[in-house]
Amino acid sequence: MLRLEGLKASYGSIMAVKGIDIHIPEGKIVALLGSNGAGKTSTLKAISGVLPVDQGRIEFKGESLLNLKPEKIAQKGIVQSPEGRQIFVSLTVAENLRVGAFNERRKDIIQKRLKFVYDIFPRLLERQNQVAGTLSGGEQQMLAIGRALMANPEVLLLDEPSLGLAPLIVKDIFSIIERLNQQGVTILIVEQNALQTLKIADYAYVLETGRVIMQGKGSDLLQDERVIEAYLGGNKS
Amino acid sequence: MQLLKRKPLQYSLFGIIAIILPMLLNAKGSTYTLLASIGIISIAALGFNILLGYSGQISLGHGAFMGMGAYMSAYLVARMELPFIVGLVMAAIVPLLVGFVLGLIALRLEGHYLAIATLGFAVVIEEIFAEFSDFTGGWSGTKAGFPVIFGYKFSKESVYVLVILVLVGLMIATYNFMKSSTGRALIAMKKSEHAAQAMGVSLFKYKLLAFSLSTMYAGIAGSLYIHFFRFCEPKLWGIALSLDLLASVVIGGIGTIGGAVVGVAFLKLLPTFLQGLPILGDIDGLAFVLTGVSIIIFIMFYPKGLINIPNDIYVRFMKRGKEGGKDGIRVED
Amino acid sequence: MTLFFQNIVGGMQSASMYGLAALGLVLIYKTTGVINFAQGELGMFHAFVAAALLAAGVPVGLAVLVTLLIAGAVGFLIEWGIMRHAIKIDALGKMIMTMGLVMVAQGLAPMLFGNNPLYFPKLLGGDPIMILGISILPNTLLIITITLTIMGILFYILQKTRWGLAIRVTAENVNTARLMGIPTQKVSLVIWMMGTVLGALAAIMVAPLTTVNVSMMADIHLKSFISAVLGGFATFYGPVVGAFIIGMLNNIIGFYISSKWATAILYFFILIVLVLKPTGLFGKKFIKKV
Amino acid sequence: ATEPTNPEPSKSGSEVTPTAEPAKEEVSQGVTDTEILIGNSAATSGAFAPIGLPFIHGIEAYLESVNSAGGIDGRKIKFIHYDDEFDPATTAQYLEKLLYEDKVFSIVGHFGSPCIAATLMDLEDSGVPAVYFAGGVADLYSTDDPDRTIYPVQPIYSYEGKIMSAYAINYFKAKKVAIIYTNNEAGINTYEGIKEQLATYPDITIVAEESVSPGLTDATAQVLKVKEAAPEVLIIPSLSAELAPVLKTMEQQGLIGVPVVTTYSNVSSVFVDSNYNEASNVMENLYGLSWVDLESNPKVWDEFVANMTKLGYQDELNAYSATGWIAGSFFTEGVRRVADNGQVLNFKNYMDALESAPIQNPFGGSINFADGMRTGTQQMVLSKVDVNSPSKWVSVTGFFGIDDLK
Amino acid sequence: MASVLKIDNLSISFGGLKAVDNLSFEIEDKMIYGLIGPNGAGKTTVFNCITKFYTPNQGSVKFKTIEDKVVELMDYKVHEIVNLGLVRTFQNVELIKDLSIIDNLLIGAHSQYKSTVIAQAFMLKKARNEEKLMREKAMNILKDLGLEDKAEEIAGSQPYGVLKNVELARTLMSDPKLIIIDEPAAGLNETETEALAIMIRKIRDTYHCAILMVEHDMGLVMNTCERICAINFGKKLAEGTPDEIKKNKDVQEAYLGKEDDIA
Ligand SMILES: Nc1ncnc2c1ncn2[C@@H]1O[C@H](COP(=O)(O)OP(=O)(O)OP(=O)(O)O)[C@@H](O)[C@H]1O
Ligand SMILES: Nc1ncnc2c1ncn2[C@@H]1O[C@H](COP(=O)(O)OP(=O)(O)OP(=O)(O)O)[C@@H](O)[C@H]1O
Ligand SMILES: [Mg+2]
Ligand SMILES: [Mg+2]
Repeated sequence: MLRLEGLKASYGSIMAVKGIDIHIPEGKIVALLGSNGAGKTSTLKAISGVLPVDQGRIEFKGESLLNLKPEKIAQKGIVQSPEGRQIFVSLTVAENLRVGAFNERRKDIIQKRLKFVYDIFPRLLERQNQVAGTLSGGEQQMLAIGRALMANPEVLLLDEPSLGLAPLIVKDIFSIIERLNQQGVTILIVEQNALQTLKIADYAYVLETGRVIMQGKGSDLLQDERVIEAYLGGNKS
Repeated sequence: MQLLKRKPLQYSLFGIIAIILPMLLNAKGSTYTLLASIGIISIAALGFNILLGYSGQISLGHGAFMGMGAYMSAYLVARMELPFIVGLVMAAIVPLLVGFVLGLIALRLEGHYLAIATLGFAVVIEEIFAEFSDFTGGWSGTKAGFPVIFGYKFSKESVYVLVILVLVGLMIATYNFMKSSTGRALIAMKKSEHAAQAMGVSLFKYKLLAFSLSTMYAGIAGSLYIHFFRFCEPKLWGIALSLDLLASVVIGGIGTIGGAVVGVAFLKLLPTFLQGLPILGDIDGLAFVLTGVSIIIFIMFYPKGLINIPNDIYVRFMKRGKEGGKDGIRVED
Repeated sequence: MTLFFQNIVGGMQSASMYGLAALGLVLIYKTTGVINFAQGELGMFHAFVAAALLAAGVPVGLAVLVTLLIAGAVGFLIEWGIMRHAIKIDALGKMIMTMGLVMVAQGLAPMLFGNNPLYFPKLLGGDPIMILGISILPNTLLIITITLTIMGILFYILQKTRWGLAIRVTAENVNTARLMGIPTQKVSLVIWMMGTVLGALAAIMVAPLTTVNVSMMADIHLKSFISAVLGGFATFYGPVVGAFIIGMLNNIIGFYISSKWATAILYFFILIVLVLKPTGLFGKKFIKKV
Repeated sequence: ATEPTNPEPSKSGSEVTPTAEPAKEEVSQGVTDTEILIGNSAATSGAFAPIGLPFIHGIEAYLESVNSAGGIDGRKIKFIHYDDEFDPATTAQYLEKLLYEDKVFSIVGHFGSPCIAATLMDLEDSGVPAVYFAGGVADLYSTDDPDRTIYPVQPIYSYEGKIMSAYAINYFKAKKVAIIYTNNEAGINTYEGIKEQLATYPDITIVAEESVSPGLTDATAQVLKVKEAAPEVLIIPSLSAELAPVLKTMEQQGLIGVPVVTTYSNVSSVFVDSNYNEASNVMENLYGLSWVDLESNPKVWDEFVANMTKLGYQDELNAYSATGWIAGSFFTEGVRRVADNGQVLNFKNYMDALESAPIQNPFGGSINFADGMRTGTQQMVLSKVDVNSPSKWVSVTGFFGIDDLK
Repeated sequence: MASVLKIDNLSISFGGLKAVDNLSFEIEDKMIYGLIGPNGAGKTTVFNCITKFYTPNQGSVKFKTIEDKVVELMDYKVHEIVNLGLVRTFQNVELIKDLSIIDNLLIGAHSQYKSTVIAQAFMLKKARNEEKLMREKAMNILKDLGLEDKAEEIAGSQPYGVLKNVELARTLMSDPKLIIIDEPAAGLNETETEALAIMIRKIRDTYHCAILMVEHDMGLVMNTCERICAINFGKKLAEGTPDEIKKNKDVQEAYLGKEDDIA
């Protein structure tokens, strides 16, 4: 479905992604792990077209995404819930969600998606007319995910979706991701919560300073000594 | 070489070159006039940069403060026959006090709201300059002579030297306190008001400080202006001058000390340069259009300010050197 | 009392033009964060276009239409040729770039259209209508109607339509807006075109009150900026209300207090209002949550 | 008024300081066997371009007429011009350049009141004669200093104001006068002249004095005030940018039928062309002073048009280019007289020549610089709008000064 | 007062929403105290009330200052709080990205500078010495936290984890009695979170200050906090030791989920 080959991308003189190959098969959940500054977010940014690619290829259904504007990529169905939430702080919750479905004109479809999002995050329904900037941290995170869902993505890019969420909701989030996946959405997820992520991921890549240092089935990596030591902490079951 | 990395030394060196070079080259009188006017406006721009570059506020009324300094100085020196030094000091203090009071009132405002409030102030002041002709000469203008300090009568060239000395002195002083806790507080305030407050920075106090300091610089510049050009009238201190200060600072490099000077020099020299171009310069009005075009182009290519050109060249050719701050704010330069 | 209202009505005409220019200003500001300093001078340039067309024998209506089309094209060029490539430049830098545009417009106008002031007529002729002893020109009514209509349309577009949402979102965070599939470049292209057209329209309506000359828009532009600040940049009705306050107050002060000090008093009044309402009459201050 | 505390002349380029009286009869700076170099600094871009450019072009056109006829005494006149964008600091810089680096023989057509005022001291210090000032600064006209090298031609603001009053009282026989003036340097200075003169007449009342701010578009308050006061004559010494909206507001508010007197700079066909349609009723009663009479000198006018056209400035046949032409002619007259006397062309002889006899303005009237007289134009004619005449104005009086109008 | 912070009946509402509702708790000297609760429970709002970014509708917040004086925080302005010895970090790191890390620390010491603008402009001896002292202090703190080799790096170029630590280091510049930190582990992986836990304990032990922390990472909370207060809808749900909280049914239901899910 989505394939990155030899991808290199940089911020000015700082190279953040140093040639990675990643394959995201249709209908699967692929995870990107790695410590701070490994280049995970940069990879997502490159896919979405906000970080210019120096070298390499990004293909979606066999078609190159390079040189496409971010909005075009989003319109193709590759939608991101970005790092740092990036919600529109001066708009209301409902408006934020409406933006997510910008390219959908039919009112009934929008309503259906809205209902879907409100079902997942009842808190957003409660706050639909609150200005988004005044939401609590976790509420903002819900909004960011909800907004991405409103686009009805084919490929959903999630950058640390569980960040700032309460434990109960975190559990929910992972089950929602699985549910979405079962409905046919392909998912690329970046997470610090390696344990939970690997549990649901079909396949995972581990990045380190812009390179892939390990990859494998989610369940395999969960057993890998090095992964346990580096990302799951010493005392993990 | 290492020594040259120290900014105050760089500024001093700049000052020495600015003074010596015209002498060595046996510069013409008009060159001195040009350089002096760059130097004088630079002083005001330096102050303006404290306000805009370090505390993030826009004023469209700084021309009026420069005028206040000029009239104050002209009145005290030319009319009351007090020593020039007294005029210069009062030209610094009076705008500072007025700026302080205006700041007390207006600093609740931000962005273009503050810009318009200060603009309104400037319009009222211009009206007052025009009306109180006993003090300002009204529309007939006011006159003053070259300064006299301890019996030494300045000539055009020596006023220029004085201008450069004041400019360099202020550059160094500005650098020093921008590097100190005050400067860091201002920068913190510009970047994140919340963090600044949580660290104990009183927003109001520091906004007021930046505002009144910058009006003081404007006042000093005004005093030097009147004692170099020896004439001024109310129109001079209007919105055009304030906009020039704003443009200079942005073009030269926001939040940099050298940028203020570079920006002013750029805006002053550009028309002269373009008018002097063969053929193009002879077409009526074209130089003016090209000045506009150049401003657009230079900002496009040097959004962080012309002051960064040497650094950029250095980076390009040496393939090293640090990238500047991400959005153009650097404490140095 | 008649005189009082006559002053008010007189002020409404200019006020509408401040308002119209302010709408263009606010529109561009809301989407791009840029205060377009060239708003007035671009308008002036287009007034020259209209006057030149008229002088060349084009009928008034057609001249206006063609001019507005040209204004749209100029807006397109500014966005497409300049602003689009200035993504890395902050709003302040762009503001200075528009100051460069001022010089271009001011320099080009006399080069292309000569140094003489030109004539352009009212859009609507006709003798003053008397209402309760107050005389109003049909043209004044037309101008007021145009301004209020455009204000209403803009308000509707911004608050009620999908594209309005796109505009607001672009204004807030271009990069995220693009991530959400919003064609922000198209948005800002359209906005610059609309803004420039509004400026041109304002200038075309100013022309018959004075002449078409290089400095015809200087005062209007300044007043439109002040109107926007007085009314607050947050809404579209704010600036128009601000414009009407300024236009009318200017005459009331001029008539009842002093025409000499009218400007100073007006500014002083605005200073006071701003101190009491730091984001303008209808402004909202957005508080960032920590 | 304030006086300079330090009359020290500039020392810059002291070795090249031009001397007013060379020991032997040598030519002064800027003069060679084949050329006389003159120059000025004037705003020819930005908001002042519409005034500055035609003015400069008028000077060029006149000099072209002289040069193409072989120049004077074998010398052609070369004119250089710098664009100071109306910034006095830049004017100062260019003036210095002209005086000490380009070494011009004369500054001709120094431009813009604030720019003139800011550089007048430098100019006087230099000893270089300066002919024609495009601005009405009062300092140009002091008569207490006979050695002055300053030769103003255009009328002074306050003097023009006085003539306006004199005409208002004598021609219109008005007892009730209203004034609308622009709140800027030119406006206030003229306004003061108007008031000063009106005060000399018994039983005249000023029924309204209103001010408009530069660049306005609406003068309702001012016009209604004046309308209320019902004056017999209305004096508006504003430039076209302010006069136009005032007249149009008058039309709108029905203040019609009161004669309006305005300044000479509006007396041009361009002003009428660009405004008549929107204010025809008011403009039927619009009078303007002028110190040139383009109509009654068809020969001069034709020559002016021919030379302007030759240089490609045919679109700029307006009051500003005409004054440029006059500036050129006043300067050249001095050179001619020196040549006619067979004298060496230096500052002293040139200034003596200028002062030797009144100088004729090609478009009518004359100015006498004798004995330190520095009064600029003293006699002005009253014209009235007439859309049927080619220049859109016809004169309704002859040339009169204040004393003639007593 | 044995405790360093005592909150009584604190309430604030936004429109109709009671974000904090009659909340009371207190923190003893040198204690690491956790404030937990579901998203939107009002934790950040409590922080904002304590540090005066918000003005509560009612309630009192007593604080024992550096000089062991008990003051009512409601009487102070935002920027004065830090002088009393109470300093915070932010949920979204608020560092000055363009400045070096050490400069960011020096901003943290802002309230301790005593020399005037004039002294600073002319680099008088007093100002120079003061600056030198502060730099030394900042270096020491960076050393304590293992960040000394990053001192001159520009903050913006550093990874998130480092920035989190820098923000902590910055709080120490003001000699705090109480540091309040909002979600310090957000965005950190589990290994990094463990390092953070060590860091927090070390700060408490080295600098003898109390720490009030909001955090959703239960591993961190349960391992470091000595006492925990759980809130929901702005009201207190339970208070006690980590074990007590873990076992509390209300807390489990509202926030934690079943006990075996808790790490
Ligand atoms: N805007 C930027 N400008 C310059 N460098 C950047 C920028 N954003 C990220 N970097 C650098 O690029 C590298 C990769 O960053 P990236 O954000 O992709 O990491 P990450 O794996 O997402 O880390 P985290 O877990 O902290 O989110 C880091 O070294 C970072 O410092
Ligand atoms: N300024 C405000 N205006 C309106 N509602 C607000 C405002 N600030 C906070 N709220 C609401 O108050 C509630 C409490 O918010 P708070 O930020 O304190 O939650 P929190 O406990 O920190 O949650 P999280 O763990 O998600 O960060 C939230 O529902 C939020 O939407
Ligand atoms: Mg990341
Ligand atoms: Mg929170």
